[in-house]
Amino acid sequence: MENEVKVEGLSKKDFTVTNPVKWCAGCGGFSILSSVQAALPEVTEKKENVVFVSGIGCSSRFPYYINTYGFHSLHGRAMAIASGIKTANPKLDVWMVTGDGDSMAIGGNHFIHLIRRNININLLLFNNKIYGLTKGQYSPTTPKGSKTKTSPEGTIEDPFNPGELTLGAQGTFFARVLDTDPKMMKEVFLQAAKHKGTSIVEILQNCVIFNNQVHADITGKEVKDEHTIYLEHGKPMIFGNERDKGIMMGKNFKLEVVKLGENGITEKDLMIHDAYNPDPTIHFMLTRLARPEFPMALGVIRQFELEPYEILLEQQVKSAMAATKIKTMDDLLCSPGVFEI
Amino acid sequence: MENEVKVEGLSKKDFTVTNPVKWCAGCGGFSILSSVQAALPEVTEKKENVVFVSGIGCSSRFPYYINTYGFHSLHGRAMAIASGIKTANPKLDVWMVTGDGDSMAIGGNHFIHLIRRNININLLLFNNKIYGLTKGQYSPTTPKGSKTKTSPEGTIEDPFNPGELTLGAQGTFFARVLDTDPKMMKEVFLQAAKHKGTSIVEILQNCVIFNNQVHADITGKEVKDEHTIYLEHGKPMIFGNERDKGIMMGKNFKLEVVKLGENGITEKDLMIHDAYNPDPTIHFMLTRLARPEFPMALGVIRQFELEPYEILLEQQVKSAMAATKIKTMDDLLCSPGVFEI
Amino acid sequence: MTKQTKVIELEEVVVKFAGDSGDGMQLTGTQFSDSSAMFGNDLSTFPDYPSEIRAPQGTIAGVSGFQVHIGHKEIATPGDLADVLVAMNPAALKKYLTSVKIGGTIIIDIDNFDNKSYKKAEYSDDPLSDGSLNGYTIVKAPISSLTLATVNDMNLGIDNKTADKTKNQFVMGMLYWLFNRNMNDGIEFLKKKFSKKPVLVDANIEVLKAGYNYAETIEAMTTTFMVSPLDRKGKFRNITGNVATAWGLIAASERSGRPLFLGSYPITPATEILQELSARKHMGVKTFQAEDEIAGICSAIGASYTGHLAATSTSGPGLALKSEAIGLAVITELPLVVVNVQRGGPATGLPTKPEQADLLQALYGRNGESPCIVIAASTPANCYDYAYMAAKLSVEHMTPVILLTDGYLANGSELMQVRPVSEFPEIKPRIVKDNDTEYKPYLRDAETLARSWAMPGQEGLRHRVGGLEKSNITGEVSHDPFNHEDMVVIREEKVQRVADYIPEQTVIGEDKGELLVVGWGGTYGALISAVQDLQKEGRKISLCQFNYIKPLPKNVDKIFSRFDKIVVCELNLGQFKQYLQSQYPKYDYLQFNKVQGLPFLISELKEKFYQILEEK
Amino acid sequence: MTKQTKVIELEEVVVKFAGDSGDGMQLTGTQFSDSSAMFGNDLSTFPDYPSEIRAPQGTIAGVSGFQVHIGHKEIATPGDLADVLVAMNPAALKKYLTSVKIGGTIIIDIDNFDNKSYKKAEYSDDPLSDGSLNGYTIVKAPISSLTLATVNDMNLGIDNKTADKTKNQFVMGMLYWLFNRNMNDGIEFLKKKFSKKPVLVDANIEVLKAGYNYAETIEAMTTTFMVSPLDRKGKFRNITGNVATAWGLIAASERSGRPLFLGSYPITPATEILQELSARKHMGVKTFQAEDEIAGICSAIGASYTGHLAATSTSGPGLALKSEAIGLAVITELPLVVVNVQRGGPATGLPTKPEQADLLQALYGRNGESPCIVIAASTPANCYDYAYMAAKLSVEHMTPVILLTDGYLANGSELMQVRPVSEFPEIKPRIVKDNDTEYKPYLRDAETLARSWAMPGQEGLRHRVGGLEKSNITGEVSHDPFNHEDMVVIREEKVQRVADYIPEQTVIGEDKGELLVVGWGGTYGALISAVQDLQKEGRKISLCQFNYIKPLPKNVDKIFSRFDKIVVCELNLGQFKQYLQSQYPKYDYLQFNKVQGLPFLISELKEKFYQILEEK
Ligand SMILES: Cc1ncc(C[n+]2csc(CCOP(=O)(O)OP(=O)(O)O)c2C)c(N)n1
Ligand SMILES: Cc1ncc(C[n+]2csc(CCOP(=O)(O)OP(=O)(O)O)c2C)c(N)n1
Ligand code: SF4
Ligand code: SF4
Ligand SMILES: [Mg+2]
Ligand SMILES: [Mg+2]
Repeated sequence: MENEVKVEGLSKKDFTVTNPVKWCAGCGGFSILSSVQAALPEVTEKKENVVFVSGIGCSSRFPYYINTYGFHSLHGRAMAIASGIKTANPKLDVWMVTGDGDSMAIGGNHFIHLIRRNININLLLFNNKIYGLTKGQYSPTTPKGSKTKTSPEGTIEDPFNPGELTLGAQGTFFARVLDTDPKMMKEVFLQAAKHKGTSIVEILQNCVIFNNQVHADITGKEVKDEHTIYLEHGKPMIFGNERDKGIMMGKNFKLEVVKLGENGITEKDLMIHDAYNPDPTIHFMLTRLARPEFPMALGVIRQFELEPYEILLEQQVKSAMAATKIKTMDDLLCSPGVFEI
Repeated sequence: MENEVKVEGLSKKDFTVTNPVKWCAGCGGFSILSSVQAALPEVTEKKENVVFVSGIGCSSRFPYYINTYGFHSLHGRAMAIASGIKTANPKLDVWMVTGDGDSMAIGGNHFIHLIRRNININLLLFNNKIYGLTKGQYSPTTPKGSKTKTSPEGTIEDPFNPGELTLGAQGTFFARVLDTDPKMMKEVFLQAAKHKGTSIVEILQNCVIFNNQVHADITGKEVKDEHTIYLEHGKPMIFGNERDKGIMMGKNFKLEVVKLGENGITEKDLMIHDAYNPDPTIHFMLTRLARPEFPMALGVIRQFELEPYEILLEQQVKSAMAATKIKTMDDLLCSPGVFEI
Repeated sequence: MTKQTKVIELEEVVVKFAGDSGDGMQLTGTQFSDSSAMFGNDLSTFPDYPSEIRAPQGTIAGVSGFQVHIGHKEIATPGDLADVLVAMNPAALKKYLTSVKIGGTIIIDIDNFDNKSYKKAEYSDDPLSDGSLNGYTIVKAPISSLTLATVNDMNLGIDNKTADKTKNQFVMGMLYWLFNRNMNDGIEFLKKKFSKKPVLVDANIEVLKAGYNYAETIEAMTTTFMVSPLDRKGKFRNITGNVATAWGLIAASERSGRPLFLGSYPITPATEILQELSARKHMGVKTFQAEDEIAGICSAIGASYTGHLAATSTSGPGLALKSEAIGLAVITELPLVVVNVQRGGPATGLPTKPEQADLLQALYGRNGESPCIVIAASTPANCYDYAYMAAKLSVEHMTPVILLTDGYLANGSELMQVRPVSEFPEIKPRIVKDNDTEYKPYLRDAETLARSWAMPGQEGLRHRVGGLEKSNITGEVSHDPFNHEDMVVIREEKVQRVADYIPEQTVIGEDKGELLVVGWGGTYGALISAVQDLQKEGRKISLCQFNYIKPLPKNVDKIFSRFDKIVVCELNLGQFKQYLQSQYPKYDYLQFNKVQGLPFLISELKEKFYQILEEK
Repeated sequence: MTKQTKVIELEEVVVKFAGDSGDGMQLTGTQFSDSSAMFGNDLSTFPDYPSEIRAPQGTIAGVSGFQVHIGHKEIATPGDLADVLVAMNPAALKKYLTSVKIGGTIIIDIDNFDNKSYKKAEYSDDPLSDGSLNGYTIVKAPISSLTLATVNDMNLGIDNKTADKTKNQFVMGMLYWLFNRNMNDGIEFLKKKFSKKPVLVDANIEVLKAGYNYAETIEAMTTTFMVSPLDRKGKFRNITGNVATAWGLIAASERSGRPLFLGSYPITPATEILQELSARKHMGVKTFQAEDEIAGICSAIGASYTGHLAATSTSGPGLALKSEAIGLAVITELPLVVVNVQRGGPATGLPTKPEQADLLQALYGRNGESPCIVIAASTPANCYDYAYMAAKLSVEHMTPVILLTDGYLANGSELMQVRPVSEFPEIKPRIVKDNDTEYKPYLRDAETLARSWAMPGQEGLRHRVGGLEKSNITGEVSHDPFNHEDMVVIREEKVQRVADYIPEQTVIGEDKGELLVVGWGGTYGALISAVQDLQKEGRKISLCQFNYIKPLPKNVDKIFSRFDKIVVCELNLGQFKQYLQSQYPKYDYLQFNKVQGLPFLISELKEKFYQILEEK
């Protein structure tokens, strides 16, 4: 709780707390928190308007670690609570923090419905591919075959890909970032904040305790540039340590990794990332790019503007209010159907 | 309940009931029921092995109308109950009947998880785009703008497309059929039954009372052949009253409707439907084909074989049982950790 | 048109309309009710829908009924038995014959009484000739054929199917005559109803008149009835419990200055609350049709955090699903109105039938020590008052309130007198001022123990709420053992102190006597009718009908102590009795329970009371 | 090595291990327990995890503790206060100092006691010099540095971080010496534990020895303790409540011939049941880690329909979510074991702390009249027995059973004597034979009222079950009012008749007297300890600890009637008291409640009992 005097011009400090942040030393959460705090001053005008809503999980402790209004709710229900907050008061900047279990195990239904309704909420999905807070059971994003506390012989379930699920649920914004890359996180958080509609940002987060290095093949310093591709709207799809590789549409509508300069291939042959394309098909393909054949796609994969739910509702309310003669409860009580004796 | 003598060789009659079917006269449910009863003898060997599980809704009354084992459960929970049935006893032929509300509103989470786990269940989704049993509120598949009892000014939510949602959830089988076409239904139900894994069959069903003619633009006798395309694996994508139209991959990876014979286009230029393609991208496009630009895709859109959950689990159980010396509870009690005093 | 027939003056009359789901009996019933209300009668109605949407035509499962009880005196229930039954087909007759008083009048559409229809209705013999109708006045009217003839004669180009749909106006016409009513009301009603389809106005009016004339002409009906208006003045509306609940919330929103938000998921018999509020956007109401009950309540909790008057509406299975989230509202100490329209359980149970078996769930159905205020409405119209009170207590005491109604109140209707909203008690939400430097999230009012309400967007009040135990005053997460105990006790005490802010329990009748009848919620109509009948006979019996359940009013012990016997009457196995037993263990509670998915009959109650009074 | 020190013989000793989450204190505690058990002591343990996974090092929030109580006599609780505390850092000392007996021994790792660490532990002064430790025996051992030195001297190429992790063996070595134990046990243990990493075996053994030698050498420890073995024979295991629960279900599965299926979703403190059963595929167990609690229970209901012994495990918030589905099991009359490991509520509450506040939820937390059998385990080891009984009653009476345990039983451990499964009562599921022409889905056993179990795949028994009210005997959907009432009554009666199949309630102590202490579930250990202490002093006090809650055993009234006073002791606001009040209203129940997320202390119970016995 804050009892301080207001200062003009927000800075990161406005969003930091003095209480200790109680994640494990080395948890990916720290850098995400710091990137969020760095991004907020650039996207919000009144710090009082910012609300962070979370469910239950390690990641969901987030609201305690950021100096804004906050709601640490129930496991899986943050999407529904945030929907209520934003629908009730569209002026607020509503952010959500959730884990892979919180959003896609118990919270899966609210997750897809939030996305379908396209309520203007920025959802940060800490995907550590494990249940952290309950100490290491597999989650809906745990890679098939993983041995965890509840899968001693390896899991037998194919994981969700949050990007595919988002698009399958009519998502208007999906991005993927790494907890190891603060610059990328900040950039993407800013875009998520600006997007009108539900923004899903999957953050590949490391859990040092129960799933250490699960993203190492993507985030490792030595491999990152070779194993990922950072997508930017309007730019050709180039990646690699030497920025000498690219992605091209090949035969049979399959994407291909190509080497620039080889076989006469130049930048012009590469796909240009069109995040704004209303048709999600290519975005669907991009969210699916997977190692070892492909680099994993990072950045804003899809961003399609569509009037959000809470604005449409507010419009209906406003026009209904403008059109009626029944303005007060007394009017309503005396509206047609009443009779006097 | 049946107390009759067993006869060899099953027929449709084995699955009919004498109790009255209590749907409204003209409800799309009747023809679906009849098509299911016609298909069953061809896919099951022991009628005792067939179980129909449903949630709550008009559609979910189905188990009372078919002579098999049945479970009319709770609103939205049939997916979870059926998962338990099939996982516990993989020998059973487990079918599910659900509505658009039952499966995608309250049951949305179980729906996507059933699909992700790929449990071998045949799910018949009666999509009448309305809540029938509760008398006409909008559902997650109701077209945006529809006026219903709870949306007097029109809905402001974009609907789910069950096909897209299925693919976004890692679906291995998705098909779409019309309640007005018993032949198509039977054909597709047979394929769904044969598929090992979760088969989602979306049935465009008419609700005469609360959403009459919602599918008329697709199912209407006069328009059906022009407004739909029936996809068959390995066959070119042709449709139209005169079967003179087709679907081609156009520029920028967009599908196009073309006329055979015009601009030199022949069958060979058309897309060949590849339902077995492991990559779901084209299937994703196909589930999205929408009027008026495109015909709606019917038939089996995706069918990709992947060992189902219950089989993998059974394998783990069997190999664990084979590998252990601890076979009985007494063994377990005396296993390492025990000490004698 | 001078009348040749005898007119009987009646204090009250019960009419039941019954036919196939498609026959428009709900509409006819409502039309008859409205016209009675305008005429000045008091009334109470209850519809009886089949559980299938449209079960096969002509079958008993497909019969839809509507009962209306009108009076020259105050009417408390839709009535035990009908004086007049309109049965549009044999199935309707079969289903409801036992609901008609011996000697009552039964109007049937004779056109539908043939062997085929008997079979569908599972009659083995012709009921018109097997003697089963002896003792009733049977009016065999060719309703369908005369309707068709009337419409066809008009040459309006109306097809037969549409023409057939006007037959309910034929019935109305007959009833206008039977009850000596002025047909102009009916004509005005039809003009309004079909204003967009003038052909239908004409056809319906003509059929209405035909029915009237037919009734006047035939000799079967030699007596007509007159139920004179009550001697009361004012504005009234005929309102169902669900609409009244919705309106009570709107009224509370207006008076508290907090905009109304409803998060809900459709479920019988609560759906109309969502439907009614969805149609009230013009009052600034926002409704959120959620993907399930959990999202319904959670969205409301979110809205409450932003300072809205937040509510969620459901029925038993939905309340079960909301259990965990109600606990969240309890521990975050946010206001929230949870309306539970009870139906038959367990599980899906009997979804279209009323029952009172969710009481213990409302009181105890949550993990941990998780106290809520629990109140219950007792008539369709006072759903308005108790919805208002639920909202008031919730925002003033910063804790969730569960409002219990039931399918009987929800779908039933009665006349509600229109009172200006200003006559209702003020509602004062505990909103914090911006930049209040004293603000602490869990600082409490010394009297009520309620914390204050600070909402996102307000300057200088940033704070967090959540489901983990909170430190009193500061609101920080706390695992301190003593703080937890304090908070558990405070949350309970806060609810108990609400007893200082609710009216004392009233007793209807003498405040001492031989038998105190105790009821709660929707059984009021039947209980008061039965008790007053016995009181008129001089019996020392009184009624104590509870609306405030947790906390109980402060004077309960005093009331109970003054009666020789107490009988708790409920539509369950004895849940309120069990609760009273635990709160006031020193009394012996007799009980009378019914779990049939049906309301109490006045007659069965009286029988029970006689029996108790006689056992000495 | 001859000892110069004094050896004190003790009946019992409580040792507490405390350090940072990373210090391995849980492991050390378990190792010490196992070695005590092998030595022949009885024991009881309890871990105390922080609620964060790894809160910042050195802070109080990051302290992880493990308490073990060993004895030459039977041990019922992990003990109120510790005789010996091992505190690896100042935070551990600060958190647990008040949990040490005055005069107790405190072993600290002096290497971690510096100003920086004091600050993290929120000490303003140096606790070693501010007098706060007066009255305790403080052993300042340089545990970290000696460990490092020992390992480094071995030149095994082990890095410092890994070396540091062996320091818990240094502590173990000191305790072996302190308790006059044979170090070979410890050496064997380490050989097994690190069998895959031989370097670590050597290092750990060396550190263990170093600790032993250090303890022997220094003069700070002049007395050692000896807790002699119990005089009992047999096979034993040290088992936690959660593992015992899992095993009880496996045993019931074996005895009933019904394969075991668990549908569950992880939740503290119930997760280990799912984990344990997931690791028991070799016993034919199938586990289904569901997407949420609702899918967990629903998958189990599906499995039950196929004839499996089906169970679901959870904690309070999960039980709330399962409410609706439990009702489905009630109305379909399918067997199902619902294990609820209680934790602090409401809402998320205090997830890692034990509480007994889900009792009323278990009894009443469902819509409609929805009776379940409710039973509770009372010690970690008897979770095995009650899980077994839950399964037995469920399949024999065809109705769901809720088994209540709590976080204290679940994570705590004690010695369980191994008994052959054949000594447990038989379990006879009511399975129908194929083609049984008499079969009707809701035909009932005359004695128990249980229906039979016919499963898909069986010939000639096709039928349907579901959540709508069913006709008795035939099982068809029925809206008949009287059938509904019958079924509501039958379902309740079926549960009540279980009273004929459970043991009578036992009284520990005289069967009459001045004070009857009543408890239920996990408070047994503390209550029996306190009551027996008073009994030894000749007080007329007895204990009645309930395991069967609904229905209650048949002889409760008889027991209660023989005592002057009854006090109900619970870790909630009085839920069992309230239930007893409603079942046996004629008694005055005193109550003693604690809602601090902590178990009862024996001392506070005794104080309360003295007080009650004195108030005449
Ligand atoms: C209703 C309910 N069910 C289960 C839990 C237990 N629980 C808390 S967090 C969690 C999963 C956390 O995983 P994730 O969402 O991935 O978050 P992480 O800890 O990995 O950040 C579970 C199962 C709970 N608190 N409430
Ligand atoms: C827990 C719960 N919530 C709500 C309901 C009410 N309900 C029953 S069916 C239904 C929706 C039905 O729609 P759909 O699944 O599309 O089936 P349809 O009737 O259209 O076939 C609803 C909301 C219920 N029975 N249980
Ligand atoms: S357990 Fe994993 S996710 Fe949780 S705080 Fe620790 S490192 Fe982070
Ligand atoms: S309401 Fe609609 S979906 Fe339901 S039975 Fe009638 S026609 Fe079919
Ligand atoms: Mg996670
Ligand atoms: Mg539907």
